[in-house]
Amino acid sequence: MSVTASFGGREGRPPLVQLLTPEGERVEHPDFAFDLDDEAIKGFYRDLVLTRRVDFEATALQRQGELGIWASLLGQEAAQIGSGRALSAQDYAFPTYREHGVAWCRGVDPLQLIGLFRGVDQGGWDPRESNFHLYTIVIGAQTLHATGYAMGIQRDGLVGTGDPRRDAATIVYFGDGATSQGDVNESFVFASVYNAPVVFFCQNNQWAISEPIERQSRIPLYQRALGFGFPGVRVDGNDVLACYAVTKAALQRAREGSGPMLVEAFTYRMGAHTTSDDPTRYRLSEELEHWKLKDPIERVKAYLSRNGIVDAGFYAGVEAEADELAARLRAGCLSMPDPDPLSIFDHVYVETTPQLRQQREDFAGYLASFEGAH
Amino acid sequence: MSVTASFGGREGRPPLVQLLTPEGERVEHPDFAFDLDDEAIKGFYRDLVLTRRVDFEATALQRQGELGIWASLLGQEAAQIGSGRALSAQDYAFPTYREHGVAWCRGVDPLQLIGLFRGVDQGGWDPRESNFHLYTIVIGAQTLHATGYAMGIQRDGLVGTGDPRRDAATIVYFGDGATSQGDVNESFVFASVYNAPVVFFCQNNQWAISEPIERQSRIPLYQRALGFGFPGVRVDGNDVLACYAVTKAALQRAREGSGPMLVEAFTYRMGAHTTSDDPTRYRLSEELEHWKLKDPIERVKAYLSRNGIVDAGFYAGVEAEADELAARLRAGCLSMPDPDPLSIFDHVYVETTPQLRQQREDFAGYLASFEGAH
Amino acid sequence: MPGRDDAGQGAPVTVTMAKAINMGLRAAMEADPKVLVMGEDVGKLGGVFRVTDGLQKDFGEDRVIDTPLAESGILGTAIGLALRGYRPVCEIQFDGFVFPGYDQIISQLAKMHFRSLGKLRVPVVVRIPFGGGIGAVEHHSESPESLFVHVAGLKVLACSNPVDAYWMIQQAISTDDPVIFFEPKRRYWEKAVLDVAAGPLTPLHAAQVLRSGDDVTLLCWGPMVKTCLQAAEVAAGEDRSLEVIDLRTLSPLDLPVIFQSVRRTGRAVVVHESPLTVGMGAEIAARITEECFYSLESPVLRVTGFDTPYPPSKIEEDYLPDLDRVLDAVDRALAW
Amino acid sequence: MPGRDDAGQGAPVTVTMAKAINMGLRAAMEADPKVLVMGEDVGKLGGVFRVTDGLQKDFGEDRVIDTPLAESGILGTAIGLALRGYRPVCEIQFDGFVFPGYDQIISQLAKMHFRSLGKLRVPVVVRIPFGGGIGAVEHHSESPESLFVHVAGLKVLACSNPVDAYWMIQQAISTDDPVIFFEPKRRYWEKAVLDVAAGPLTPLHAAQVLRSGDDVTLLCWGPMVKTCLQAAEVAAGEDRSLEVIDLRTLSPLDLPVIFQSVRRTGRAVVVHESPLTVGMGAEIAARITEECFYSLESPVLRVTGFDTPYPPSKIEEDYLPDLDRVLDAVDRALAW
Ligand SMILES: Cc1ncc(C[n+]2csc(CCOP(=O)(O)OP(=O)(O)O)c2C)c(N)n1
Ligand SMILES: Cc1ncc(C[n+]2csc(CCOP(=O)(O)OP(=O)(O)O)c2C)c(N)n1
Ligand SMILES: [Mg+2]
Ligand SMILES: [Mg+2]
Repeated sequence: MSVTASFGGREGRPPLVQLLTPEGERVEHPDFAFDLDDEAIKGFYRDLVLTRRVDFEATALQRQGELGIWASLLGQEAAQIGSGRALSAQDYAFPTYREHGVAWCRGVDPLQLIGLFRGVDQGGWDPRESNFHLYTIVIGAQTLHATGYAMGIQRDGLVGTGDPRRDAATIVYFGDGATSQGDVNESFVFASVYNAPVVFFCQNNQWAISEPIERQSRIPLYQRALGFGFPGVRVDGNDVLACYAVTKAALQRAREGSGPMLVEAFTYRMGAHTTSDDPTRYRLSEELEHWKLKDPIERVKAYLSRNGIVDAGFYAGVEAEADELAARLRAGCLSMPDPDPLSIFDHVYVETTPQLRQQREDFAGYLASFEGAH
Repeated sequence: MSVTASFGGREGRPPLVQLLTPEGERVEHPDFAFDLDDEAIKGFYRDLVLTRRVDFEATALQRQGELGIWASLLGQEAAQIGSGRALSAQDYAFPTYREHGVAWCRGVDPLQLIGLFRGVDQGGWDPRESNFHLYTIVIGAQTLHATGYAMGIQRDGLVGTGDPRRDAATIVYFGDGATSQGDVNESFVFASVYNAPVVFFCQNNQWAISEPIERQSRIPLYQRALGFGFPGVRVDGNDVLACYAVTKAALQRAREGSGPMLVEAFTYRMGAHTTSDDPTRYRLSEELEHWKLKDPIERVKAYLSRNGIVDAGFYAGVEAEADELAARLRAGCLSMPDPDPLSIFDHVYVETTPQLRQQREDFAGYLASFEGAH
Repeated sequence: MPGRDDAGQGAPVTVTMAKAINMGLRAAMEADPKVLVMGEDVGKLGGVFRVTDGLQKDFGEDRVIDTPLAESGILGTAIGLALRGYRPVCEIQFDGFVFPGYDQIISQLAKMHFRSLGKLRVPVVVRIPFGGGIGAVEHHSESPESLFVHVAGLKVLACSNPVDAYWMIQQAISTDDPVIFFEPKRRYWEKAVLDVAAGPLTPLHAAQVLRSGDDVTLLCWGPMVKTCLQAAEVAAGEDRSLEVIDLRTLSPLDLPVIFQSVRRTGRAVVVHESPLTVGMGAEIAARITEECFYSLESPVLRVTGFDTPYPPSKIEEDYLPDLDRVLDAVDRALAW
Repeated sequence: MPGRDDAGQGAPVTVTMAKAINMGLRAAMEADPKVLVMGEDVGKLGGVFRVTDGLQKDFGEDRVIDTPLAESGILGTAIGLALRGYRPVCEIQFDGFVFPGYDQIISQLAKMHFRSLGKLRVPVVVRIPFGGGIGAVEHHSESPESLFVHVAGLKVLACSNPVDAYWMIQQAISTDDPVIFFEPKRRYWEKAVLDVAAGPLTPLHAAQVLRSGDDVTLLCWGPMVKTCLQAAEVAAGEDRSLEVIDLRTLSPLDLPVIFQSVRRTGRAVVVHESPLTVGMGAEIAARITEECFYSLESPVLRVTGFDTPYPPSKIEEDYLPDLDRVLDAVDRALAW
């Protein structure tokens, strides 16, 4: 594979890496090939459908007042599953608040995500187990963490050893809006200067809440990388095969010691920014209709059906699995206990302070005083 | 003139705009022409020499304990005079702490600069009079101010009117190190998105204190602009003619409404970072020797002499003027009164607060109590 | 001056605080063409709290600016615009997102006037929805006021009700000093009758005694004002007379009003959401103690958020000072 | 453990504070290969104050990292390195330059452990040379400690002398919580005899009574410790017995030591360089008043920088609390 800055051709329409058309046809790309078989594509299909179902169920739970808020990934499933499945076990991923599909690939129980948005915790999974960091809400901040973590991998001697089970990289997710943040650009500087093994995975869903991409950049985002001296590539973010292939190549490149790369997954936020948002205030429904034709799941289904790879039973099986998952999540959500009020004082420090211990005691006493009153 | 992104050719050696060689020979460039006459070049020579003399005198004053610190511009005179002389009266310049040459072009009395480094104030000149902002010490912060100011010019309707006495732009100075700061990159985003009339003038003197340029970027800095969708150009920062021509073109472009441009003036910090610095700890003296051959003043002198434009009397005249200036600065510095201690409380607010008034009164009383004790 | 859509010409209207600030912004923009509104999503969306609703439609994209997603950029360009003679009002989307722009506030905005020996003015208003109580996720419920009050060169305000909010935002915009303007987000939807014809009743940097009392002085601002008024109401039923002062201005503090009250009551409780340590309560307590030492029957007590991050929303109510915790402190003060 | 060049194996040496911290860093790096040093100019130059002098030469560029000029980048990548198991010690070149990285400290570093329910640890040390008195230009003389103490999740230290500095930096590095480590830059060149064999005399989060006295307690840290000791010396000549406590740890505060002293003396003066309003003095005064209400003969007084930016260096001495202003406050406390 050759990944060079030449992907960043600046003339004409920005090149878009695509391996599966919206109609479900496989196409070739000179630089990126999909190296898995149809079994894998079936697996992707399952991932996509289950992820979307997680999203639907969580949205429903929010509507019913069970979650404070939910950030839907509707439309971005392919970008997340494709990139998520490209990761090796030893790679480490840094998400935003919307990477439910990547979480899925990393083995994080979706119930944990639901817990966060329900407000029982701020991230209940163990990032050290899943190699999937906690959600980061401050836009862009995690790009520096990913870069630093990648610098740590370098220092551990786990770049370019040639052993695919040892060489590691980080991947960091962020949105189109995030590219305007100082932190993201600083992470490009650090990653480039130190040649850190980090893949910058930007899901350009074309909106930052109500702001269209034009409010962040007047050129395609993947070209930002050129200004920092590393390659950028735009991939069809609704094409799970292309997202997989490009991310895998970028990770491989990073693990080998060739440094960072920016992957811009060109996609579309089909839903609202979050359940608190009302996109009718700022965008036309035609845009959504247009993007529905590019639905990331439909095209995989079309491929699988058209080529007779699966039968109706397969779809029914996945559907049943999705129903089961949704039911489990709903039940799990509804039975999720509220945290102990006194847990406010836990984990502020590794080693707590006398003052905090005192505050905890005082508050415990205060709470107890009400129990007497019952 | 055509200023396009094509200046940012990424292959091979970065192109360098040069109009006057180190040997003092005029050369042509396809895109940038020097449009002034030899009289102007004589003026530049005077500017260069006087600016350098300001710098020498200030350095001497610092050595003698009269200034707390001084940031020398030695070696960067051409970048500053060339760009400074390209400004129209209505343009507004935002400097770092090292732009003594630009200050000179804007009519700021060097004594004001000396006052700042002496510690009598934090900038005594009136930026509204000189259209030269106060020195900004926090690296990169001023790039956003310049962009905002340029957005103000847009809102004033003073871009693209076609009237050269009205159309205005801002220019903002920063160093190679500064390009790593989030603020600088955010200013690139804002300027690009709003197409603001701002020229980003980066003096790449190849060092950020002890850190060589490789610690900030692995590609030439002018290429950073490409990542943000506006042109960047590298100019020989020791060539006053080229700096003038390129800056003027960039400003003109901005004033016409064609948006921002990045000018990287490739130069060299011939002195220490500041008088507090000891460059022998981190760089080789050969490097300095090499750059002495490219001295920004020598080449203008060579041009003027070689072409018989001036005689010895001209040089003597400038020298005498420099002596006079140095003497005035020295005398001015030595006779500069310390500020009134109570001025600490002035100008914290436009409208002061009762608490601050009280603090002032208390402190006045406290100071007075000592007077009684004498 | 009055907002035109809803307020008509001076007829009193019932408005939420969000709407009142919206009307105040509109009035300021009508009164002075140099006033700009800028921030993330302030345009078509009208801000995530709809505080800038309709402004871009009426004043155009040049005056109501949807910015790139970069807080330092917003604040830094606002400074530049102010240097050019504009009066930018920046919206920070949530309290927790002001910190990427903190440097521009601390080192540039706050110091520009001082640095220039008074020659430059940067009349920028930074609007920050603050505080918890809306069940949000992390970073959406911070109370960082003391991080700004500590910084010389800034003026810091916190509104607590629609009427004040309407006037205070306009007064803030017409102030030549930079102003950090805190809006208690969980009170955005509280309503009051606003009579724009009545004019501002209170000068900008004045505290306001909202309820008189003799036993203990409650000092509060922003979201805690309602809480304290409720506490005073309950206390009244138990024959305790609490004085409630809405500080409104945190920098400068309106100390005379505070001192006068505490000299009379002999007891004070400061109530705020932000963590205890080096919070505003510390400053207010220290000032009162210095000034009213011999009047104090008990130390000034503080009812505050804990010295922890804001917890997940399911236990946020335990973190936030509420009526009971205020009354508990009142009891302690009286029993001292 | 001991620095090898100068300290030999345990022989007491006379060192400056800058050198002592250098030795402490070296000892920490020798003891634990995960310890990294990073920042602007920390490599060949050894930092602008030479605190990291020689470390890159001996530990290599991978462990002593000259970073791009970006504070948020330094702190953000340090967090990432810490997540990977490293223990980065970040140098912020001057106090005024920490603010571009403030967000990473406040919203990430301070909260990562809490957010993860204790699963993640980010043992990052942020070294900040702080305070005035070296005749520097703007932004080179800030005292922002209260802006960090207010933030839950951070531990905050300030050293005042070479011996403490040597041990405290090592203790800070071995702490699993993030630590903001303030170094009083104008004391970098003060000397003391350091006996590395003696071991740390004081636990990390403990204040230290440096001079006992009965009349007034002086509370101070960092650069003001020397000032207060001098004041106590002068006061002794006037038959006033001042107790001087070097707080050393600002978050958490070592309150028992403070209370014990003030209960005895009945009077306290807090001395710090940073502005008065919502400074550390406020918190300390509020705590003392709450805890020692009936022991206090006078309100806790505060001798601090003014509520202004640090002024130009020619009048900086007027801004900084000095011996006379401390004694003046002592007089006022005694005359209350
Ligand atoms: C520093 C910061 N500023 C503002 C916000 C509020 N906010 C949350 S999401 C968002 C838009 C993000 O857009 P983008 O980066 O494109 O990601 P997307 O939500 O589209 O996935 C904003 C402004 C934030 N979380 N952090
Ligand atoms: C935010 C910030 N961090 C650190 C510093 C300290 N500092 C002053 S100048 C300098 C190097 C600047 O290098 P460069 O941008 O190349 O400009 P030059 O001094 O070479 O002109 C540094 C690190 C600062 N002033 N501001
Ligand atoms: Mg987006
Ligand atoms: Mg430089």
